[in-house]
Amino acid sequence: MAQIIGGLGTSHVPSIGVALDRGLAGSDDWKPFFDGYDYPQKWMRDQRPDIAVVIFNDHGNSFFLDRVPTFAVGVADNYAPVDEGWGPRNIPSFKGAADLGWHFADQLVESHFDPMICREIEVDHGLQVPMELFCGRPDEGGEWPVKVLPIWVNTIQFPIPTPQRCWEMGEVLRRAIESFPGDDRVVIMGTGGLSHQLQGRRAGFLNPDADRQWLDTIASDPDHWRNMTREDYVETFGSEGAELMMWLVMRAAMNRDVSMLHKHYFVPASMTGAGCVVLENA
Amino acid sequence: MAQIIGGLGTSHVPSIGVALDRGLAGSDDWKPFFDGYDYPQKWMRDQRPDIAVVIFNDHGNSFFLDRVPTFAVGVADNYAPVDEGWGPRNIPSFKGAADLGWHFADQLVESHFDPMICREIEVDHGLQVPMELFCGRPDEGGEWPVKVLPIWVNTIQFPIPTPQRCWEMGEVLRRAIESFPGDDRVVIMGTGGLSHQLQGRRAGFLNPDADRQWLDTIASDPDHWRNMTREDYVETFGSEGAELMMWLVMRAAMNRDVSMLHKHYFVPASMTGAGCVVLENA
Amino acid sequence: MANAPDDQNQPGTDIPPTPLLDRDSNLRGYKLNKMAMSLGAPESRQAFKADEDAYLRRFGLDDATRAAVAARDWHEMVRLGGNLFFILKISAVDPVPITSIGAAQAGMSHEDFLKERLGK
Amino acid sequence: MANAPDDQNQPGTDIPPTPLLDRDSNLRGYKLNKMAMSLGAPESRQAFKADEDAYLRRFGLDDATRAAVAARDWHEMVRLGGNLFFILKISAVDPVPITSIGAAQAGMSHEDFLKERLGK
Ligand SMILES: [Fe+3]
Ligand SMILES: [Fe+3]
Repeated sequence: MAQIIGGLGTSHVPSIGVALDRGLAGSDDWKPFFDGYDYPQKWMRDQRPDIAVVIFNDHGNSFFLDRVPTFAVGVADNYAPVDEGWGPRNIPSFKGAADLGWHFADQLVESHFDPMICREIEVDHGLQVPMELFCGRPDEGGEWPVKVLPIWVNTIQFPIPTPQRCWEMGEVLRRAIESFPGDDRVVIMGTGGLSHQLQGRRAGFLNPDADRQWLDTIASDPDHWRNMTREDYVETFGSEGAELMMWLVMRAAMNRDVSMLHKHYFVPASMTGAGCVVLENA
Repeated sequence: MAQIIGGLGTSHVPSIGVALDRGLAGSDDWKPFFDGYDYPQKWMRDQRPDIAVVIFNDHGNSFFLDRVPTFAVGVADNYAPVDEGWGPRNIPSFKGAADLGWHFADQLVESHFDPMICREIEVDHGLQVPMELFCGRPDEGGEWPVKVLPIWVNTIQFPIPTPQRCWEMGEVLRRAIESFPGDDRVVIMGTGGLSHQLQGRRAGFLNPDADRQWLDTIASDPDHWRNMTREDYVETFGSEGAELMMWLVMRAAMNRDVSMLHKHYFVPASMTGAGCVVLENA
Repeated sequence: MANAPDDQNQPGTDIPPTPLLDRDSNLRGYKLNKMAMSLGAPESRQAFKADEDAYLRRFGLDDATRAAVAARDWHEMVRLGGNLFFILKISAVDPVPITSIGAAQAGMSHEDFLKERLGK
Repeated sequence: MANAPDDQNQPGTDIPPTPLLDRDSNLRGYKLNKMAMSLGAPESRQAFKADEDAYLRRFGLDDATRAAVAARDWHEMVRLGGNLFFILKISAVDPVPITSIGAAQAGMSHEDFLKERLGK
């Protein structure tokens, strides 16, 4: 059966992709941010996962407000980067782990989840940026080193799902991976956050203390975060920082006891608290 | 608070709409079928509901296989009849009960359901036909006598939801209606079935015995039907007859004890076992 | 789940007794179903009528599938992954009764199908 | 849930401290957001650039909303129900830093916003 080799958490701020596009990763402004991803990139090279499950939210790029799915699961063979208004980015498309996608969809529905199942869809920076941060950008003409299984969570239009529901989906994800025939090595990427708010008079809100507490305790005390309400997330991390609850899907798919191999924080990346963690089952 | 005044179950076979379009409702072939709807139409006129919640499946008209939602909830102000390939039908659009739709969506997500929320979408015969059967077709230039809250259930692409999950959604629907401010009178229409199969060597499969047992016991012994598997539904009612499980959403929203005021069966309507029930809380 | 046993299997046909729209037939019939779905728009129906083969090629249908559509071979279209709800839109272009399509699925004459399956 | 208290409220502005994309703002800003969403396609961006006002009218935007878009008034667009993820696509047509848009939301000068909110 397939095996979960680790859980990664990361921000997916679009400006990170822009900095990479413009070759600014080594600039004074950005270097301290990108340096924190050297370890996760080495970990990925050493661990050689076959599949990355990426939990993220669309940002009004693949879904419009006419039809908003609470959870969506990708079963496509291929996911092209979506044009977010700036034209196509010069990165390769993502090969889909379609078999695992269908298996997960089956498990979800049987477990009384109600996903939308997507066979033809593009992916925005919510998936692109974590892949670039953890895998590095492929050389011209190259490919990503892993297939992806995208899981979209609506964090934009209310009602957004509860942190508790995100956690429960992570439990099903674990069962799905561990019952998936073959010997694929699977890494789970929870993405989004950390604290930020883009609109309203509180725009520019950052909460570095809460961000640091999140990174310090997501491994050791996930229940603290699991038990918070959606309102708590908005208040603590800002309206867009509430995305952070998507890390719970990843955390719930891991063991109760995990080792935190790496932790990194940087503020502000654009208007956002940013960082990452690398977890392995203890 | 709003009030559930009754639950209706009915087939939604497209040929019923065609028969109405062609003025064949009084023909020898169709009259015995349509006669069974005299009582429900009178019941609707007497009961004067404000809102009809219509549970149905799309038949490859509003959703394609690129993105298949397990459950979808309408929050639109208006739903036009979709062109199913035969051109637009000469029936008025359906006014949406958008407030109740949002309230239900909120309750669903809070109750750990994961609906797609639809604000701009058309409706196929799965909603049109039940409305015509129960309300009669409005006069030229007229309007439907009730607003609608459409609930789409995927019964086409596997994995389809379990009968148990449909039941649970009905329980949330009840809570949503009974906590909805105002004094709207709400009727719930569970639609689909009865036995039919359109494809494969078993095409033309009908099961009048099972259909009659369904109509006889959906009021008195819903647990029998609630406890069946998806496989049981396909085997008993045919691959497309498995739609019948959508009646469970309606039945679960009613009291344990209900009175069956009316029951009607006719076979075959086109290639389908067809009929209806009228239930009130006892 | 697929393929409940069926005493009425016809020899020489390879549609399962109860085909379900699962992962495999989604994959197999995706282009055909997508072409058929497009016929919900009047402009597309016009384009289909004006030059059917060109229309089918635009959706990337292979030779076997184009031939099945051209012949209105409902049995073959389903065997190639078509789902009835989508391919019914092809039947709306030159109307044909759904019972004929059912008979083709069952591998029976229309008359036998009406009598034996629908009791008419 | 909406509108957590905020000590930094600016007088004279009527965007709530923490606007959420709920039923009301979905309704209020639907056409504006739909127009902005369309700018994900290069052809649409061209049409927008070629004749902006005609493009906005095509989406049925009212006078106030067209004026807010024309002025690139990010504060007013959000007040009218625009959601930042959508209206950012307008900012991609004539690029403007997201921090300027943030400053407009907060009702602050760009410099004050960078210093006071982002600590730069
Ligand atoms: Fe995000
Ligand atoms: Fe149906």
